Amino acid sequence: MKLNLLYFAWLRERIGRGQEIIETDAETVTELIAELILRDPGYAAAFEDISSVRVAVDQNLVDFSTSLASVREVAFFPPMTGG
Amino acid sequence: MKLNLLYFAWLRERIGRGQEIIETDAETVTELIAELILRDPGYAAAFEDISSVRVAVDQNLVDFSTSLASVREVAFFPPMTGG
Amino acid sequence: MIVRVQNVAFDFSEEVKLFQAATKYSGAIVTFSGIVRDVNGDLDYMLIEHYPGMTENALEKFSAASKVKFDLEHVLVIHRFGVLRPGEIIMMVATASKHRKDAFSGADYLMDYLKSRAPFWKKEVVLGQPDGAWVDAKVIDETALKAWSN
Amino acid sequence: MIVRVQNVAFDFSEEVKLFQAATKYSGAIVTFSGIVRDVNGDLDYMLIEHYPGMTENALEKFSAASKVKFDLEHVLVIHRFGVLRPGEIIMMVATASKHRKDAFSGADYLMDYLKSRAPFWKKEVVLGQPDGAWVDAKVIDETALKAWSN
Repeated sequence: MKLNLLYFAWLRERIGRGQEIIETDAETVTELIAELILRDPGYAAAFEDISSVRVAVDQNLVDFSTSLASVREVAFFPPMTGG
Repeated sequence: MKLNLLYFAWLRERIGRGQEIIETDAETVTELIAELILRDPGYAAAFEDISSVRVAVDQNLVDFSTSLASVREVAFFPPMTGG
Repeated sequence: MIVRVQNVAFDFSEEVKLFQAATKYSGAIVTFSGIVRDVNGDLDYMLIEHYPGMTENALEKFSAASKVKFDLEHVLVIHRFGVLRPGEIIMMVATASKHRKDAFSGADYLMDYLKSRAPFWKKEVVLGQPDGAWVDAKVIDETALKAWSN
Repeated sequence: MIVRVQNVAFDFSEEVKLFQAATKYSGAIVTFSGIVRDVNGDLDYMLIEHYPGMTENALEKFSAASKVKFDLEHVLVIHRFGVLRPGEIIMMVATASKHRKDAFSGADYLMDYLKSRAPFWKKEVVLGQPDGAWVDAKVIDETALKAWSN
Protein backbone atom coordinates (compact mmCIF):
# COMPACT_ATOMS: atom_id res chain seq x y z
CA MET A 1 0.00 0.00 0.00
CA LYS A 2 0.90 3.68 -0.43
CA LEU A 3 1.46 5.73 2.75
CA ASN A 4 1.96 9.46 3.14
CA LEU A 5 4.64 9.91 5.82
CA LEU A 6 5.21 13.16 7.74
CA TYR A 7 8.09 14.04 10.07
CA PHE A 8 8.23 17.02 12.42
CA ALA A 9 10.78 18.89 14.56
CA TRP A 10 14.01 16.97 15.17
CA LEU A 11 12.70 13.83 13.48
CA ARG A 12 12.31 15.88 10.32
CA GLU A 13 15.81 17.28 10.72
CA ARG A 14 17.44 13.88 11.30
CA ILE A 15 15.58 12.22 8.44
CA GLY A 16 16.30 15.19 6.20
CA ARG A 17 12.78 15.69 4.85
CA GLY A 18 9.33 16.60 6.16
CA GLN A 19 7.23 14.44 3.88
CA GLU A 20 7.42 11.46 1.58
CA ILE A 21 5.17 8.88 0.00
CA ILE A 22 6.27 5.28 0.38
CA GLU A 23 5.11 1.85 -0.73
CA THR A 24 5.04 -0.62 2.18
CA ASP A 25 3.55 -3.88 3.41
CA ALA A 26 4.04 -3.01 7.12
CA GLU A 27 0.97 -4.02 9.08
CA THR A 28 1.60 -1.91 12.18
CA VAL A 29 3.43 1.29 13.10
CA THR A 30 6.14 -0.81 14.77
CA GLU A 31 6.71 -2.74 11.53
CA LEU A 32 6.82 0.50 9.58
CA ILE A 33 9.49 1.95 11.90
CA ALA A 34 11.56 -1.27 11.60
CA GLU A 35 11.39 -0.92 7.82
CA LEU A 36 12.39 2.77 7.85
CA ILE A 37 15.36 2.20 10.18
CA LEU A 38 16.91 -0.12 7.55
CA ARG A 39 16.82 2.61 4.89
CA ASP A 40 19.63 4.90 6.01
CA PRO A 41 21.39 6.29 9.12
CA GLY A 42 19.09 9.35 9.22
CA TYR A 43 16.04 7.20 9.95
CA ALA A 44 18.04 5.11 12.43
CA ALA A 45 19.05 8.31 14.26
CA ALA A 46 15.46 9.60 14.23
CA PHE A 47 14.05 6.42 15.74
CA GLU A 48 17.02 5.71 18.03
CA ASP A 49 15.17 6.55 21.26
CA ILE A 50 11.66 5.39 20.56
CA SER A 51 10.44 6.63 23.97
CA SER A 52 10.88 10.17 22.58
CA VAL A 53 8.82 9.49 19.47
CA ARG A 54 5.08 10.00 19.12
CA VAL A 55 2.97 8.84 16.22
CA ALA A 56 -0.32 9.95 14.67
CA VAL A 57 -2.17 7.93 12.05
CA ASP A 58 -4.61 9.94 9.98
CA GLN A 59 -4.08 12.80 12.45
CA ASN A 60 -4.95 10.83 15.58
CA LEU A 61 -2.37 10.08 18.29
CA VAL A 62 -1.98 6.32 18.63
CA ASP A 63 0.26 3.58 20.06
CA PHE A 64 2.98 1.92 18.03
CA SER A 65 1.01 -1.31 17.97
CA THR A 66 -1.72 0.34 15.89
CA SER A 67 -2.66 -1.37 12.63
CA LEU A 68 -2.01 0.45 9.37
CA ALA A 69 -4.96 -1.16 7.60
CA SER A 70 -6.72 1.51 5.47
CA VAL A 71 -4.47 4.21 6.91
CA ARG A 72 -3.40 6.98 4.50
CA GLU A 73 -1.13 9.25 6.56
CA VAL A 74 1.37 8.49 9.32
CA ALA A 75 3.19 11.28 11.18
CA PHE A 76 6.19 10.93 13.49
CA PHE A 77 7.27 13.66 15.91
CA PRO A 78 8.71 14.34 19.39
CA PRO A 79 6.54 14.96 22.47
CA MET A 80 4.59 18.15 21.87
CA THR A 81 5.60 21.49 23.37
CA GLY A 82 2.91 24.00 22.48
CA GLY A 83 1.46 26.72 24.65
CA MET B 1 -13.99 56.18 75.41
CA LYS B 2 -14.92 57.59 71.99
CA LEU B 3 -15.49 55.13 69.13
CA ASN B 4 -16.02 55.81 65.46
CA LEU B 5 -18.69 53.37 64.27
CA LEU B 6 -19.28 52.45 60.62
CA TYR B 7 -22.15 50.46 59.11
CA PHE B 8 -22.31 49.05 55.60
CA ALA B 9 -24.86 47.54 53.23
CA TRP B 10 -28.10 46.37 54.90
CA LEU B 11 -26.76 47.11 58.39
CA ARG B 12 -26.39 50.72 57.31
CA GLU B 13 -29.90 50.72 55.87
CA ARG B 14 -31.50 49.20 58.98
CA ILE B 15 -29.63 51.49 61.38
CA GLY B 16 -30.39 54.47 59.16
CA ARG B 17 -26.87 55.91 59.05
CA GLY B 18 -23.44 54.90 57.80
CA GLN B 19 -21.32 56.49 60.48
CA GLU B 20 -21.50 57.85 64.02
CA ILE B 21 -19.22 58.65 66.93
CA ILE B 22 -20.30 57.25 70.29
CA GLU B 23 -19.11 57.34 73.88
CA THR B 24 -19.01 53.84 75.41
CA ASP B 25 -17.51 51.74 78.18
CA ALA B 26 -17.97 48.47 76.29
CA GLU B 27 -14.88 46.28 76.67
CA THR B 28 -15.54 43.90 73.78
CA VAL B 29 -17.39 43.93 70.46
CA THR B 30 -20.08 41.72 72.00
CA GLU B 31 -20.66 44.26 74.78
CA LEU B 32 -20.80 47.06 72.21
CA ILE B 33 -23.46 45.24 70.20
CA ALA B 34 -25.50 44.61 73.37
CA GLU B 35 -25.36 48.33 74.11
CA LEU B 36 -26.36 49.34 70.57
CA ILE B 37 -29.34 46.97 70.47
CA LEU B 38 -30.89 48.79 73.45
CA ARG B 39 -30.83 52.12 71.59
CA ASP B 40 -33.64 51.67 69.10
CA PRO B 41 -35.38 49.09 66.91
CA GLY B 42 -33.10 49.89 63.93
CA TYR B 43 -30.05 48.58 65.75
CA ALA B 44 -32.04 45.62 67.07
CA ALA B 45 -33.05 44.78 63.48
CA ALA B 46 -29.47 45.17 62.23
CA PHE B 47 -28.03 42.80 64.83
CA GLU B 48 -31.00 40.41 64.91
CA ASP B 49 -29.16 37.56 63.17
CA ILE B 50 -25.63 37.91 64.47
CA SER B 51 -24.40 35.01 62.27
CA SER B 52 -24.88 37.35 59.29
CA VAL B 53 -22.83 40.15 60.82
CA ARG B 54 -19.08 40.65 60.39
CA VAL B 55 -16.97 43.11 62.34
CA ALA B 56 -13.70 44.91 61.68
CA VAL B 57 -11.84 46.86 64.36
CA ASP B 58 -9.44 49.44 63.02
CA GLN B 59 -9.95 47.87 59.56
CA ASN B 60 -9.09 44.28 60.54
CA LEU B 61 -11.66 41.49 60.48
CA VAL B 62 -12.02 40.09 64.01
CA ASP B 63 -14.22 37.93 66.25
CA PHE B 64 -16.95 39.40 68.43
CA SER B 65 -14.95 38.54 71.54
CA THR B 66 -12.23 41.02 70.54
CA SER B 67 -11.27 43.65 73.10
CA LEU B 68 -11.97 47.31 72.30
CA ALA B 69 -9.00 48.57 74.34
CA SER B 70 -7.29 51.38 72.39
CA VAL B 71 -9.55 50.76 69.37
CA ARG B 72 -10.65 53.84 67.41
CA GLU B 73 -12.92 52.49 64.67
CA VAL B 74 -15.40 49.62 64.61
CA ALA B 75 -17.24 48.63 61.42
CA PHE B 76 -20.22 46.29 61.12
CA PHE B 77 -21.31 44.75 57.83
CA PRO B 78 -22.75 41.61 56.20
CA PRO B 79 -20.56 38.84 54.69
CA MET B 80 -18.64 40.34 51.80
CA THR B 81 -19.69 39.85 48.17
CA GLY B 82 -17.00 41.41 46.00
CA GLY B 83 -15.58 40.10 42.77
CA MET C 1 2.02 45.11 42.29
CA ILE C 2 -0.87 47.45 41.51
CA VAL C 3 -4.13 47.75 43.43
CA ARG C 4 -6.85 50.21 42.47
CA VAL C 5 -10.35 50.77 43.85
CA GLN C 6 -12.27 53.23 41.74
CA ASN C 7 -15.67 54.60 40.83
CA VAL C 8 -14.92 55.18 37.14
CA ALA C 9 -14.82 52.52 34.44
CA PHE C 10 -11.49 51.11 33.27
CA ASP C 11 -10.33 49.69 29.96
CA PHE C 12 -9.56 46.00 30.50
CA SER C 13 -7.64 45.65 27.23
CA GLU C 14 -5.48 48.66 27.95
CA GLU C 15 -4.78 47.46 31.49
CA VAL C 16 -3.64 44.05 30.25
CA LYS C 17 -1.34 45.69 27.70
CA LEU C 18 0.29 47.82 30.39
CA PHE C 19 0.46 44.85 32.74
CA GLN C 20 2.28 42.71 30.21
CA ALA C 21 4.63 45.55 29.33
CA ALA C 22 5.56 45.85 33.01
CA THR C 23 6.79 42.23 33.16
CA LYS C 24 10.22 40.98 32.11
CA TYR C 25 10.60 37.26 32.59
CA SER C 26 7.05 35.90 32.92
CA GLY C 27 6.03 33.62 30.09
CA ALA C 28 2.54 33.13 31.52
CA ILE C 29 -0.16 35.73 32.14
CA VAL C 30 -3.61 34.94 33.52
CA THR C 31 -6.45 37.42 33.82
CA PHE C 32 -9.85 37.20 35.42
CA SER C 33 -12.63 39.69 34.82
CA GLY C 34 -16.06 39.90 36.37
CA ILE C 35 -18.92 41.34 34.34
CA VAL C 36 -22.37 42.61 35.35
CA ARG C 37 -24.91 40.31 33.71
CA ASP C 38 -28.62 40.81 33.32
CA VAL C 39 -29.58 37.16 33.48
CA ASN C 40 -33.35 37.65 33.90
CA GLY C 41 -33.70 40.63 31.58
CA ASP C 42 -34.84 43.01 34.35
CA LEU C 43 -31.62 44.33 35.90
CA ASP C 44 -31.48 48.12 36.00
CA TYR C 45 -28.05 48.39 37.65
CA MET C 46 -25.73 46.94 40.26
CA LEU C 47 -24.62 49.09 43.18
CA ILE C 48 -21.30 48.28 44.81
CA GLU C 49 -20.58 49.64 48.25
CA HIS C 50 -17.18 49.35 49.90
CA TYR C 51 -15.21 50.33 52.99
CA PRO C 52 -12.71 52.96 51.84
CA GLY C 53 -9.29 52.41 53.34
CA MET C 54 -9.90 48.87 54.54
CA THR C 55 -10.63 47.77 50.96
CA GLU C 56 -7.29 48.99 49.61
CA ASN C 57 -5.42 47.52 52.61
CA ALA C 58 -7.12 44.14 52.20
CA LEU C 59 -6.43 43.99 48.44
CA GLU C 60 -2.79 45.00 48.96
CA LYS C 61 -2.43 42.27 51.58
CA PHE C 62 -3.99 39.52 49.42
CA SER C 63 -1.98 40.60 46.38
CA ALA C 64 1.28 40.51 48.33
CA ALA C 65 0.39 37.09 49.76
CA SER C 66 -0.40 35.65 46.31
CA LYS C 67 2.85 37.09 44.93
CA VAL C 68 4.92 35.23 47.49
CA LYS C 69 2.86 32.05 47.63
CA PHE C 70 2.90 31.49 43.86
CA ASP C 71 6.14 33.19 42.83
CA LEU C 72 4.43 35.86 40.74
CA GLU C 73 6.43 38.56 39.01
CA HIS C 74 3.53 41.00 38.91
CA VAL C 75 -0.03 41.27 40.24
CA LEU C 76 -2.81 43.67 39.31
CA VAL C 77 -6.18 44.16 41.00
CA ILE C 78 -8.76 46.73 39.94
CA HIS C 79 -12.22 46.84 41.53
CA ARG C 80 -14.97 49.34 40.85
CA PHE C 81 -17.63 50.67 43.22
CA GLY C 82 -20.78 52.71 42.68
CA VAL C 83 -23.37 52.18 39.95
CA LEU C 84 -22.58 49.60 37.26
CA ARG C 85 -24.83 48.77 34.31
CA PRO C 86 -25.22 45.35 32.64
CA GLY C 87 -22.20 44.58 30.45
CA GLU C 88 -19.78 46.69 32.50
CA ILE C 89 -16.66 45.15 34.00
CA ILE C 90 -16.84 45.04 37.79
CA MET C 91 -13.27 44.07 38.48
CA MET C 92 -10.20 42.33 37.14
CA VAL C 93 -7.10 40.61 38.40
CA ALA C 94 -3.98 39.75 36.42
CA THR C 95 -1.04 37.58 37.43
CA ALA C 96 2.30 37.01 35.70
CA SER C 97 4.66 34.13 36.38
CA LYS C 98 7.32 31.96 34.80
CA HIS C 99 5.02 28.96 35.12
CA ARG C 100 1.45 28.78 33.92
CA LYS C 101 0.22 26.78 36.94
CA ASP C 102 1.47 29.51 39.28
CA ALA C 103 -0.20 32.21 37.20
CA PHE C 104 -3.50 30.25 37.29
CA SER C 105 -3.29 29.44 41.01
CA GLY C 106 -2.28 32.99 41.91
CA ALA C 107 -5.30 34.48 40.14
CA ASP C 108 -7.65 31.83 41.54
CA TYR C 109 -6.34 32.37 45.11
CA LEU C 110 -6.58 36.14 44.79
CA MET C 111 -10.19 35.87 43.56
CA ASP C 112 -11.17 33.63 46.48
CA TYR C 113 -9.79 36.15 48.99
CA LEU C 114 -11.23 39.12 47.18
CA LYS C 115 -14.71 37.51 47.03
CA SER C 116 -15.02 36.71 50.70
CA ARG C 117 -12.55 38.94 52.56
CA ALA C 118 -12.42 42.28 50.75
CA PRO C 119 -15.10 44.66 52.09
CA PHE C 120 -17.37 45.02 49.07
CA TRP C 121 -21.13 44.51 49.01
CA LYS C 122 -23.30 44.24 45.94
CA LYS C 123 -26.90 45.28 45.55
CA GLU C 124 -28.94 44.42 42.49
CA VAL C 125 -31.62 46.92 41.49
CA VAL C 126 -34.18 45.50 39.09
CA LEU C 127 -36.56 47.64 37.05
CA GLY C 128 -39.61 48.77 39.02
CA GLN C 129 -38.04 47.90 42.40
CA PRO C 130 -35.80 50.86 43.24
CA ASP C 131 -34.94 49.56 46.74
CA GLY C 132 -32.91 46.72 45.28
CA ALA C 133 -31.75 43.52 46.98
CA TRP C 134 -28.38 42.84 48.57
CA VAL C 135 -26.57 39.88 47.04
CA ASP C 136 -26.08 37.06 49.54
CA ALA C 137 -22.65 35.60 50.19
CA LYS C 138 -22.31 32.01 48.99
CA VAL C 139 -21.22 29.06 51.10
CA ILE C 140 -19.15 27.71 48.20
CA ASP C 141 -17.08 30.93 48.18
CA GLU C 142 -16.21 30.46 51.85
CA THR C 143 -15.42 26.78 51.21
CA ALA C 144 -13.16 27.69 48.26
CA LEU C 145 -11.24 30.13 50.45
CA LYS C 146 -10.66 27.56 53.20
CA ALA C 147 -9.31 25.02 50.72
CA TRP C 148 -6.13 27.12 50.35
CA SER C 149 -5.11 26.48 53.95
CA ASN C 150 -5.10 22.68 53.52
CA MET D 1 -16.15 28.48 20.08
CA ILE D 2 -13.31 29.89 18.03
CA VAL D 3 -10.02 28.16 17.17
CA ARG D 4 -7.32 29.81 15.07
CA VAL D 5 -3.82 28.68 14.14
CA GLN D 6 -1.93 31.42 12.39
CA ASN D 7 1.46 32.72 11.32
CA VAL D 8 0.67 36.40 11.84
CA ALA D 9 0.59 38.23 15.16
CA PHE D 10 -2.75 38.90 16.85
CA ASP D 11 -3.93 41.67 19.16
CA PHE D 12 -4.67 40.08 22.55
CA SER D 13 -6.59 43.12 23.82
CA GLU D 14 -8.77 43.27 20.72
CA GLU D 15 -9.44 39.53 20.88
CA VAL D 16 -10.58 39.73 24.51
CA LYS D 17 -12.90 42.62 23.68
CA LEU D 18 -14.52 40.64 20.87
CA PHE D 19 -14.64 37.54 23.05
CA GLN D 20 -16.46 39.34 25.84
CA ALA D 21 -18.84 40.99 23.38
CA ALA D 22 -19.76 37.54 22.05
CA THR D 23 -20.97 36.36 25.47
CA LYS D 24 -24.38 36.99 26.98
CA TYR D 25 -24.73 35.45 30.43
CA SER D 26 -21.17 34.77 31.61
CA GLY D 27 -20.15 36.86 34.59
CA ALA D 28 -16.66 35.36 34.63
CA ILE D 29 -13.97 35.51 31.95
CA VAL D 30 -10.50 33.98 32.30
CA THR D 31 -7.68 34.42 29.82
CA PHE D 32 -4.27 32.87 29.55
CA SER D 33 -1.52 34.18 27.33
CA GLY D 34 1.92 32.77 26.68
CA ILE D 35 4.76 35.16 25.86
CA VAL D 36 8.20 34.59 24.35
CA ARG D 37 10.75 35.50 27.01
CA ASP D 38 14.45 36.08 26.63
CA VAL D 39 15.42 34.85 30.09
CA ASN D 40 19.19 34.64 29.47
CA GLY D 41 19.51 37.73 27.30
CA ASP D 42 20.63 35.79 24.22
CA LEU D 43 17.43 34.63 22.53
CA ASP D 44 17.25 35.61 18.87
CA TYR D 45 13.86 34.07 18.14
CA MET D 46 11.56 31.16 18.79
CA LEU D 47 10.45 28.97 15.91
CA ILE D 48 7.15 27.14 16.25
CA GLU D 49 6.45 24.22 13.94
CA HIS D 50 3.06 22.53 13.77
CA TYR D 51 1.12 19.81 11.95
CA PRO D 52 -1.41 21.66 9.75
CA GLY D 53 -4.80 20.03 9.87
CA MET D 54 -4.16 17.89 12.92
CA THR D 55 -3.46 21.01 15.01
CA GLU D 56 -6.80 22.62 14.21
CA ASN D 57 -8.64 19.33 14.77
CA ALA D 58 -6.94 18.76 18.13
CA LEU D 59 -7.65 22.30 19.35
CA GLU D 60 -11.29 22.07 18.25
CA LYS D 61 -11.61 18.77 20.11
CA PHE D 62 -10.07 20.07 23.37
CA SER D 63 -12.10 23.28 23.20
CA ALA D 64 -15.34 21.37 22.74
CA ALA D 65 -14.42 19.04 25.61
CA SER D 66 -13.66 21.93 27.97
CA LYS D 67 -16.91 23.65 27.00
CA VAL D 68 -18.97 20.63 28.05
CA LYS D 69 -16.88 19.60 31.07
CA PHE D 70 -16.96 23.06 32.68
CA ASP D 71 -20.21 24.50 31.35
CA LEU D 72 -18.53 27.29 29.40
CA GLU D 73 -20.55 29.72 27.30
CA HIS D 74 -17.67 30.52 24.98
CA VAL D 75 -14.11 29.34 24.32
CA LEU D 76 -11.34 30.94 22.27
CA VAL D 77 -7.96 29.48 21.31
CA ILE D 78 -5.40 31.26 19.13
CA HIS D 79 -1.93 29.78 18.57
CA ARG D 80 0.80 31.18 16.37
CA PHE D 81 3.45 29.31 14.42
CA GLY D 82 6.61 30.42 12.59
CA VAL D 83 9.17 32.92 13.87
CA LEU D 84 8.38 34.76 17.11
CA ARG D 85 10.61 37.38 18.74
CA PRO D 86 11.00 37.99 22.50
CA GLY D 87 7.98 39.83 23.89
CA GLU D 88 5.57 38.46 21.28
CA ILE D 89 2.45 36.57 22.32
CA ILE D 90 2.67 32.90 21.34
CA MET D 91 -0.90 31.93 22.07
CA MET D 92 -3.96 32.68 24.12
CA VAL D 93 -7.04 30.96 25.44
CA ALA D 94 -10.15 32.60 26.86
CA THR D 95 -13.07 30.98 28.67
CA ALA D 96 -16.41 32.46 29.72
CA SER D 97 -18.75 30.98 32.29
CA LYS D 98 -21.42 31.85 34.84
CA HIS D 99 -19.10 30.71 37.63
CA ARG D 100 -15.51 31.81 38.13
CA LYS D 101 -14.28 28.37 39.17
CA ASP D 102 -15.53 26.90 35.89
CA ALA D 103 -13.87 29.66 33.88
CA PHE D 104 -10.56 29.04 35.70
CA SER D 105 -10.74 25.25 35.43
CA GLY D 106 -11.77 25.40 31.78
CA ALA D 107 -8.77 27.53 30.83
CA ASP D 108 -6.39 25.45 32.96
CA TYR D 109 -7.69 22.19 31.43
CA LEU D 110 -7.48 23.56 27.91
CA MET D 111 -3.88 24.69 28.48
CA ASP D 112 -2.86 21.26 29.80
CA TYR D 113 -4.25 19.57 26.68
CA LEU D 114 -2.84 22.17 24.35
CA LYS D 115 0.63 21.88 25.92
CA SER D 116 0.97 18.12 25.63
CA ARG D 117 -1.50 16.98 22.98
CA ALA D 118 -1.65 19.65 20.30
CA PRO D 119 1.02 19.06 17.62
CA PHE D 120 3.26 22.10 18.16
CA TRP D 121 7.02 22.04 18.63
CA LYS D 122 9.18 24.93 19.77
CA LYS D 123 12.77 25.62 18.87
CA GLU D 124 14.80 28.32 20.56
CA VAL D 125 17.45 30.01 18.44
CA VAL D 126 20.02 31.93 20.49
CA LEU D 127 22.36 34.52 18.99
CA GLY D 128 25.41 32.97 17.32
CA GLN D 129 23.87 29.49 17.21
CA PRO D 130 21.63 29.48 14.13
CA ASP D 131 20.80 25.75 14.41
CA GLY D 132 18.80 26.31 17.56
CA ALA D 133 17.64 23.78 20.13
CA TRP D 134 14.29 22.03 20.34
CA VAL D 135 12.49 22.64 23.63
CA ASP D 136 12.04 19.43 25.60
CA ALA D 137 8.61 18.37 26.84
CA LYS D 138 8.28 18.49 30.63
CA VAL D 139 7.22 15.60 32.83
CA ILE D 140 5.13 17.99 34.96
CA ASP D 141 3.06 18.89 31.90
CA GLU D 142 2.21 15.26 31.30
CA THR D 143 1.43 14.80 35.00
CA ALA D 144 -0.83 17.87 34.99
CA LEU D 145 -2.74 16.46 32.03
CA LYS D 146 -3.31 13.08 33.69
CA ALA D 147 -4.64 14.73 36.86
CA TRP D 148 -7.85 15.65 34.95
CA SER D 149 -8.84 12.00 34.52
CA ASN D 150 -8.83 11.35 38.29
